[in-house]
Amino acid sequence: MDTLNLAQWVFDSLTGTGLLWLAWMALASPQLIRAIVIFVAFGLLMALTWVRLDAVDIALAEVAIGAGLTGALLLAALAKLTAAQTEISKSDHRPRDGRAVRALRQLPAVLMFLVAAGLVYSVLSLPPVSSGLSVEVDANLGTSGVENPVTAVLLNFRGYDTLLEIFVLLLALLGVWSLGGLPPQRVAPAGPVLHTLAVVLTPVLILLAAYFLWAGVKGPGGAFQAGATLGAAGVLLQLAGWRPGPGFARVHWRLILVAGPALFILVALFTIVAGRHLLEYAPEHAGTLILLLESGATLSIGLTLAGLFFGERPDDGYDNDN
Amino acid sequence: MEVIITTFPWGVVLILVPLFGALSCFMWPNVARYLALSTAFALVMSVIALAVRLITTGSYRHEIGGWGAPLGIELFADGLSLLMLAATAVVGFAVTVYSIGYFPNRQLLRFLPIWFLLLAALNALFLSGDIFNLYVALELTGLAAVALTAMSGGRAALIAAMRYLFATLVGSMSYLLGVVLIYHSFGSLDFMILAERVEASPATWSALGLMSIGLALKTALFPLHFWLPPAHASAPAPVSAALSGLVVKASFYILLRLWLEVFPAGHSLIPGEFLGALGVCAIFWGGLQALRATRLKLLIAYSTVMQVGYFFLVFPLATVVAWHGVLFLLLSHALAKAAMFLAAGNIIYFAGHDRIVDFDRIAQQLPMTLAAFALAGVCIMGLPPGGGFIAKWLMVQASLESGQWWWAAALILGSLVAAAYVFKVVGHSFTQTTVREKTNVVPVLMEWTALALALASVLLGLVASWPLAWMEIGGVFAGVPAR
Amino acid sequence: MTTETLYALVGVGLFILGLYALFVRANLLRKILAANVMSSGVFLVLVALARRTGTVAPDPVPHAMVITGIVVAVSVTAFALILMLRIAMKTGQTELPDTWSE
Amino acid sequence: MNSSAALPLLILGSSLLPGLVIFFLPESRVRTRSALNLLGALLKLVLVGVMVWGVFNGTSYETRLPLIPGLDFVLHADALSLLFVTLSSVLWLVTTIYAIGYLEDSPHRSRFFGFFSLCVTATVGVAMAGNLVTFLLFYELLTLATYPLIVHRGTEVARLAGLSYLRYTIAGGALLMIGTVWLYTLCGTLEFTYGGFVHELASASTSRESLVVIFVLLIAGLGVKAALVPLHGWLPQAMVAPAPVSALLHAVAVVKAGAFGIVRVIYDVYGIEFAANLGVTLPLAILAAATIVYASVRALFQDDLKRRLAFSTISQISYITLGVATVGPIAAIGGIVHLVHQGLMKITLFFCAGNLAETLGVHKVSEMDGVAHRMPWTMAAFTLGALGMIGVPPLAGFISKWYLGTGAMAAGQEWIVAVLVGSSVLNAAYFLPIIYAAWFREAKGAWPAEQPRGSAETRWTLLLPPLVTALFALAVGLLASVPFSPLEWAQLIAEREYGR
Repeated sequence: MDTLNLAQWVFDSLTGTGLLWLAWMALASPQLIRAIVIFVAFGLLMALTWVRLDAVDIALAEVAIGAGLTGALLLAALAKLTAAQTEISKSDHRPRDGRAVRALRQLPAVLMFLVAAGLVYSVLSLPPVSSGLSVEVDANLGTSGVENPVTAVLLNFRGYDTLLEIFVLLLALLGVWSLGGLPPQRVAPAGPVLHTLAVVLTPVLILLAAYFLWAGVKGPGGAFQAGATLGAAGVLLQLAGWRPGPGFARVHWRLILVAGPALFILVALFTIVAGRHLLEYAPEHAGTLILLLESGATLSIGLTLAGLFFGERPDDGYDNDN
Repeated sequence: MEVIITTFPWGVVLILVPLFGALSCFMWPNVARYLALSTAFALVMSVIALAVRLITTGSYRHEIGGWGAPLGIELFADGLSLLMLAATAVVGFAVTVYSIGYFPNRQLLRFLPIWFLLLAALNALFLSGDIFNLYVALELTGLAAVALTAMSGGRAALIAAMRYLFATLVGSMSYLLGVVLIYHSFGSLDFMILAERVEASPATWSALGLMSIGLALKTALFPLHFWLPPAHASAPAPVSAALSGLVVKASFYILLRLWLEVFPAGHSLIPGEFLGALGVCAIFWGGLQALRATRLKLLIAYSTVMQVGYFFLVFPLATVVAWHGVLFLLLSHALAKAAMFLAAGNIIYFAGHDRIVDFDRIAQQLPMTLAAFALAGVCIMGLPPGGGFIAKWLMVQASLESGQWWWAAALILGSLVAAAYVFKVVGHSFTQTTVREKTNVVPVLMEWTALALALASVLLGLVASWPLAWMEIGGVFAGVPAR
Repeated sequence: MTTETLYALVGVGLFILGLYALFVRANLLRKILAANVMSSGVFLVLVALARRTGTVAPDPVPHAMVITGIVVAVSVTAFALILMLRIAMKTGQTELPDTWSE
Repeated sequence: MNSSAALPLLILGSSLLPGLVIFFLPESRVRTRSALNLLGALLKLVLVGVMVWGVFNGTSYETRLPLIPGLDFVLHADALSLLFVTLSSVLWLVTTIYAIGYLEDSPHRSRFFGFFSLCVTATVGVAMAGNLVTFLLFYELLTLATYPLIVHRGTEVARLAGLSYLRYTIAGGALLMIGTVWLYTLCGTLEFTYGGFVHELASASTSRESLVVIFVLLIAGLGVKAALVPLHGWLPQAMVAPAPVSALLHAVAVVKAGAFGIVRVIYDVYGIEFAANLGVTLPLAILAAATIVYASVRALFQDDLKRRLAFSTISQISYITLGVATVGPIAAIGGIVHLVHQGLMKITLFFCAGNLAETLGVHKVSEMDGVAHRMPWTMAAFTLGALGMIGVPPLAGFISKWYLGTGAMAAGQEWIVAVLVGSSVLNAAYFLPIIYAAWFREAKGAWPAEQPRGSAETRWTLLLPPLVTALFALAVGLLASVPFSPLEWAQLIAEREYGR
């Protein structure tokens, strides 16, 4: 609601322009590798923007997931593409001409312009002040079991969304596996720098994850950020040359993968059997339950993200039985 | 006992059971098929219990976390959700049973967890009373559907899945932006609260436009249907059955809810006539493409494009009778289309291909499968006693009552086209030839499943008064003109 | 113009950019990038407008929604990338053919 | 549900259930299948007998189940439905016996008899339907159940004939449906009522034009099955079906259902007076007359025996339409009674044609020289049927034509008499040469495909049915004034419809 003083105005317009420019560059640059690097930069600028918008929780998630993991995923994918020596189309503009076709190609742009105009008008016409649900959140924060309102929303007020969300993550991994994953890659042994980095950073990341998990109760942080950090540790290990053994996705790994979702389901069942509403915690147990749920979720998210980066279908033993 | 049935939150069970099923099938692959059957059976039982509850005590809301709207999320079960949940449970059960015969063990173990996540997502979607929660459920549905589409790993399937993924992503993003505008205009995500607060404004128009387009894309309304035929034609047959039978309806269901409850008439920049006109285009485009198709699964997929067109006729008609008709169509189409795809699956399993001209060699060996296809076809083309007949009757009645005879004309012409493509297939199955190809023995259970679904879709017309009465639970049509 | 509106408009811009690129770009990797830009745009609108509470603290509900959204986005991206790689392995192409057939 | 509500359902079930069971019987279970068929047919006959007796004693039978809000699924027994039900159950029994013999050793018999039973179920449903929507339901079911019978032989010709049949009937069904729904939106009910319901219920604001349009839609939809020219194209093509199917199609099921529907619409939906008032009966009568003449002329030039019979059917079935469209009770009697008479005569003719084809391989009129010497019983039955068609007294056809003619005179529509006379001359022109050739010419040589001769001229299952139906055709003419005769019954119906 603050009107802009000059410094803020300069900062905001620079950030805004920067975001749009980076996005455009990422989508338009002729080389894919450049596009990805720019996209990572875009993610970092997004993180900065989140901080500017008083959304430190999101900034953390963005750095870890949006810029970090997504960037790693994109780079890894590009590397595999190149390794597979597929003909990557150099240009996105296909050699197909004719005046009518060219005119037709302007159609999306025109359409987009119209949609944009409508949206801009709608955004500008929104009421200048709207408290949303902040009043309700504040009023009930005391009985939610945590002090960070975002965590309270995520795991208590709208814990059901999070329940489904965790399954989306698991689903992505199941989907990757059902595709048959990728054929095992020959990875060159990591250089000494990367190796040392991995050895040093992995414990740090694990500690950081634990911190995020703990901090999420009071301030910025929580299961998603913690899980993403764990996932980053997993990615780092893989970059350093570590491969999951053949037992990956056998029972104990599977157990970690489902720990988060399963805990959620168990708590949900428990609340129902106890005659409460779904995921309705008694205020005195809320804090403990949330921490329990978050711990499970952190582990699962971390392992799932690492598994998604791995991309190969583990030997899960399905091929052998029956 | 009765108290338990009428007070227990069965809707929650419908969400938790398949989630649990997914996890347990993933954890214990050795017993996955038994877990799968029990899960599917439990779903059917829970829907029956929910139906008993709703019929005896009316619609109900369940405040998740005990917070209640606007802070928390509420589940909402009324006649409309019951109808969709019932279709999901029945088709879900059939597909589960069928898949156990259809997939080799290795594929089955990968299929089952994703499949139950899809069922959970659908159930969650049909029960949700919160527009953001619907987004999450939509994403879960979409991702599961894409993953299942790509399962076979063939070239066509992978490409189709990729297209499908982009379509579903754009659809959900568009929907989500609509949710954002709504939330920031009216400060709530709950259907009931929004229904009271929503008023006309540029943001409302944009939101409704974004949400409608996003959902129409996911429902594959012409001309946004491009992704559907390849996806539904190249997915494994049980998956196609679920995609055409259930998934397409999920996004349409949200659209119905939005139009019925959140946005009263006049708040839309998209007139119902426009959606209806697109529906008519879908009917004829889908119908003609189905007529041209030489592969059975592609034919069935285009038939879905066509049927989706019928759904959208409800927007210009917008009377209680029209709503009844379209909802009944949703139900009967779910059963019939699933039956058709399962029948197609049997044929592919048997012969290794689904070229329609070669059916004479197949039909003689698989009479039950062809019977299933033909019966489901009766329902699809709207002939009695199929459920499609009742739906067609109600929709024609609605259009004649409101004086908009042209929709009725489109409906009737469309059903003639449908008859043409159904009989194109059936006609080939009576000609006599000897089997030449190498064939596989189709498990009896697969044939029976397809036939049972087809029979259900046909007999639905005879018990139409029940679902039509259930639709009224909760008074969802209270604001809709009678004629 | 307030900060909220400015960032919300940037969000709209990102949404449109992403959507446009998703339409016109043929390369699958770039389409995936475009989808990510699109979702970032939506999230930005959501969070920027959450500051209009009239108090210092922004509305936390959109923040929670975006955190969930980011997780969904990364899951979908990971899946999409593997799907793309499978297609590349099958067809040797990173574009979808204009017409589809067996 | 009490017995009076259950009886109509039982009558349906007596053919439906055997049919469903037969679908799942292995081909080799010949005896079980035949037993089921005959048991069902006999049971149906007994149940119909019970119903006739009950109605005679004042019981009213009605089954009513909710279909959609405001519309019920209704089966009931009034005089008109009993007439049709009785006809179809009697002829079903006979045709079943015939079909068992005819299809001996041919493939796909379970499929055939399954659909055969469904077909009769649908016909009985059409007969007992208590409102237009129930009628529509069974009418469409009939389309679906007969299609597999038409394509039964599995040849490419059969497939194309089946497609042609579907094109006509499904389009017709669609028209009928539009008309029905439209009528429902105007009147709010579709219950068949003596004297019609349209004139009472159509609100004052309802324009006469829309009622005329609805009438046209309904008649067009029904006219397809009743083979009114120019909607008759499917019928000659459908001749590729096996003989029992043709017999069923022409005498009992499809064609008859169309004609029966026209009777229902004119009498119990619009009401004869209101229909005449709307000015729709005269065009219909003219159309029927045109059909009679046109099809008779076409029949003259057919060498294929079954095709000649098919055109004869198109012509004869329109007598029914003509009878009800001639506004007057006496002509009405002629039309209604022809429902039964045409059925008995035409089924005889088709049985005989089937016998000739099956026993001797004779399909063409030109091959029939001297055939009566080889198959005297068959040709005797054929002769009875043909003479009846021409209208020779005291056979069944004479009664129909007599009432039609006197009715037309009474109604002041003398032109109809001219049509009748002309048509009878044409009937004679295409039937008498056959009879002459069969009895009085010498056989040209060996028969095209003669089956080894047994003790009789052909299998008894093939011989008995035409003899029985021929005797019926003779009896209903001779005993026309006996109580419970079709004529008496038709008089009863006409009295009710004309409110006397």
